[in-house]
Amino acid sequence: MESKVVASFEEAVAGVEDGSSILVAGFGEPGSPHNLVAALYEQGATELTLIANGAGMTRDDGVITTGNLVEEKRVRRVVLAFTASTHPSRRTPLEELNEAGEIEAQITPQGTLAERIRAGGAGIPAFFTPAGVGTEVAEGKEHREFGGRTYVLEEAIVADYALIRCWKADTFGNLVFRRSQRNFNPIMAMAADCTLVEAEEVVEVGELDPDLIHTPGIFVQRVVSIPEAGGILQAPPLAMFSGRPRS
Amino acid sequence: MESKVVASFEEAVAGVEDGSSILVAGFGEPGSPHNLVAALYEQGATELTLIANGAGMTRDDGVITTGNLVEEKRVRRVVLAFTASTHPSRRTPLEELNEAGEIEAQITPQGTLAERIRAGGAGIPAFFTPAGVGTEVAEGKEHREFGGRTYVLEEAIVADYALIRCWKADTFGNLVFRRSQRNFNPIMAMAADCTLVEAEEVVEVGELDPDLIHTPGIFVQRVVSIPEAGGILQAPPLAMFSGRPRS
Amino acid sequence: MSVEAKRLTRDLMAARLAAEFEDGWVVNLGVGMPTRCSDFVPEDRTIIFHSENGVIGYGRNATVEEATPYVVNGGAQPVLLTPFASIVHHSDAFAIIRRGLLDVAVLGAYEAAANGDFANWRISGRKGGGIGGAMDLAVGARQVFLLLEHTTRDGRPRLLERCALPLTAAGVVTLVMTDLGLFEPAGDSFRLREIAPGFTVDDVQQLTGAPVVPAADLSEVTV
Amino acid sequence: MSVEAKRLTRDLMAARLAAEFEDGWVVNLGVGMPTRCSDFVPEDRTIIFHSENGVIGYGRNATVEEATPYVVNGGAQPVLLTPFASIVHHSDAFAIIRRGLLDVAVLGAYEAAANGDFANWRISGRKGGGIGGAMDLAVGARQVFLLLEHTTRDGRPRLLERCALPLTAAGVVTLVMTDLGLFEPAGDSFRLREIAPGFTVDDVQQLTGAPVVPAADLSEVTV
Repeated sequence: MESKVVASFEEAVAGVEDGSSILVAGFGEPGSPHNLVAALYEQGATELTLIANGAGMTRDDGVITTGNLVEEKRVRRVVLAFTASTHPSRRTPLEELNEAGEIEAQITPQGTLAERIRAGGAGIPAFFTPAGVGTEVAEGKEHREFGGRTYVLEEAIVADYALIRCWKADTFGNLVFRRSQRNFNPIMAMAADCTLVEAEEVVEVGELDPDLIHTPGIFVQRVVSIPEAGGILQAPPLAMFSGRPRS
Repeated sequence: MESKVVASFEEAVAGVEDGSSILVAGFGEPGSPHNLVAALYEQGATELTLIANGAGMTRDDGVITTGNLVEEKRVRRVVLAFTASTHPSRRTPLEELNEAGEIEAQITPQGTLAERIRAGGAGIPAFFTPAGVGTEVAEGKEHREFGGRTYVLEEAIVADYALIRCWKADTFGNLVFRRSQRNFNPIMAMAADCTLVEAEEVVEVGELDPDLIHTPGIFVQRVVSIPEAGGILQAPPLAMFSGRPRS
Repeated sequence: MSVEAKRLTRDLMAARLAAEFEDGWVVNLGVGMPTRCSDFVPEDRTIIFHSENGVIGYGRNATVEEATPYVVNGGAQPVLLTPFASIVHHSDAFAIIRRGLLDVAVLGAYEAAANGDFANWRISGRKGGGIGGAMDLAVGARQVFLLLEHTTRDGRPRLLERCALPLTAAGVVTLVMTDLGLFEPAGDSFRLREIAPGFTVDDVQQLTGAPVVPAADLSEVTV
Repeated sequence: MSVEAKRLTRDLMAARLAAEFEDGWVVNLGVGMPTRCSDFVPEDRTIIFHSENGVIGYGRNATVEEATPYVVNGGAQPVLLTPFASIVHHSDAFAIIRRGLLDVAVLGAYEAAANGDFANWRISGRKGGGIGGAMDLAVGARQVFLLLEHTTRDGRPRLLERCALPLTAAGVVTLVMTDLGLFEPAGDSFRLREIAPGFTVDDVQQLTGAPVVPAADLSEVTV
């Protein structure tokens, strides 16, 4: 069987068309595919739809984020759990474009977002969930009672591409995530037609315990080894500590 | 934190009330909770609802199955992917009771069954699926088109108890399954109010890799060590080979 | 029908159908005859066998010595794992099916119809049945191949214009392998692509409940 | 208000709320002040901290030396794992929430209402917002505790009869910790259970947008 490993991040994102929909995994730093996002930024595709937890932030330490894609107006639509800062003093490029009506921003509760993606990856077109009932996000959606409780109908999300970061991958595309790295990665890998992976280490088939593999290789199309492709292994942490001095 | 380990299978099934709904995991031999099923058989609860892949077969090698519960009319309702034999020459107790109108037997496609259980475990009350559209099992159910394809609405399954078999458990109830043992076990563990586990080995907390745990302990109420409780570690295989002589 | 004509063996049928699998395909094999197919993959191809219980990437059936109680296929028979194997739970195994990742599902059947319908879950006159994963596989897989005996034990045809038994799925079957040949449902007839050695088209037609139309390049079944 | 009266520190607020957690509870801590609670669990109790990213069973916040890029809480801050920890993916993390396995979700808020409503996802006058996991947590957890400053930066009350901002969820809040005390939404008023040392009920009432009713056993906030 042919190996799914490609030599560079450029090669991994080659062919991403203008107008593509793209799932970008990660929650905070862990599991964020910084190298694939940077390669997509260089690649030039535009008119994108981004589906992620958030896509607001840009960084000043040289690390490219989806915020840069938004800032340069390469994104026409986002589906996120965070479309604006929760701090009054901060504003993101996304928020400014959204207020100017230059981007379509759909906000969705994070659990609903995760379940919509999981449903997309599972061939389930729609499901009922209790989250958001009685709030703005449920307005205009179908409501129904089950067992005396009210739920809202939400539709699945599928996408053309998923950008994934993992700990170990084999050449067949079987993936293992380490700790909090897992987050959205396995469900996004399921929901995309073409799943692109940056791996901290690539091993031969047979080296990963089948019981430990979090994402079967049949969901994966291309794999890049971060060290071999010369990528960023760990981005510098942002302000991640709670502020209490600890020692 | 208190250990969830109990000393015997009897103790594990103590308190199962008449009229309870019970998820029984397993697919073929792997992951089948033979010891808990036998203990439930001894325990005496009746008027049960059984949810499983199948519940038809009884065995003649002394191993108690859910078929024995059915045969002794302890079950008033089953939800299964197999309610009758697919071989004309075989007949099960379930089939005979079903034809006599003495049991309520709901048949559901296996993928729909798995997804209904997973939905129950995930707090999703209902979802649409393509399986069964245009067949008897979709009759009387709500149909709807998404993206030009027709789907049928299916409701979640939750239950009072789940009977689970695993490879390793820790005293907190974190579970690891080995190979095909996994099958229905993790989703059934999620969907029950009280999840009872027979483990081939019980270890201390901290001995299982958090990345390898298939079922978090928060889903588990009681754990029995099969060797310590003197249970059947492996039931004798039934006719499992394909019939082609191999050597 | 010549005196020496023998129907194809189960192994031959499985082997012929396995020869249809293309390199890299994801394939699910149903309970019964279909599970034999993983023993007959041509050596130049890698097939990713998927089973309902969550084993992705198993190989041939295990011998008695090789068998473990931990690795079984969708027919609950011991099989070997490939080096690229991974395991998921039952719900994710069917997620893979509905998501459309299976190139083919090979299923047994009681009846196959010329319009692509098939029936494999309820025996005539019985209450209840055994659906297993068939309905999910039938609507999820890109193609559905059937593997069944051409006639019932009492000689009635299983290949029909329309199914008499309750359907498993409508209009999904693309290839039918029986002990008399290889067929394609063609709407109102079955197109006969390959025929069991020693049988004539007329022999086959007499045992079939729908018109049989031989392909222009009709050949004998060989593996 | 006496000159020496000082509002409670963030650590004190977090510690007081953490003292409400009972042994064995499953607890989710929201972004911001709530994530501090895992640093203040009373020593005689084991709390199972759950986070949206799928970490089940983390402990206190990590020091700079202890931090790894692999283990973070729902606020993306480095934390330590407990020995009973396990990891699931995002969808299963929310399955746990909706399934009702959380004893409490501790959330930050812009506004808390006497009727148990709260608002924490959109700032007044802005388009868009940050829902995060709050709406799932608010409807899934058995109880919702809020941890917020009693007033805005410009001194307006955050505890109101009814929320002015778009709701995160209606009627779910059971306990509210502010830098002035510990409150229970009571329908049309807030029941004041504990008060920050040095403040009077009247002080608190003046900074609150709904009636404040002191509990019969009102005491000072202590940890």
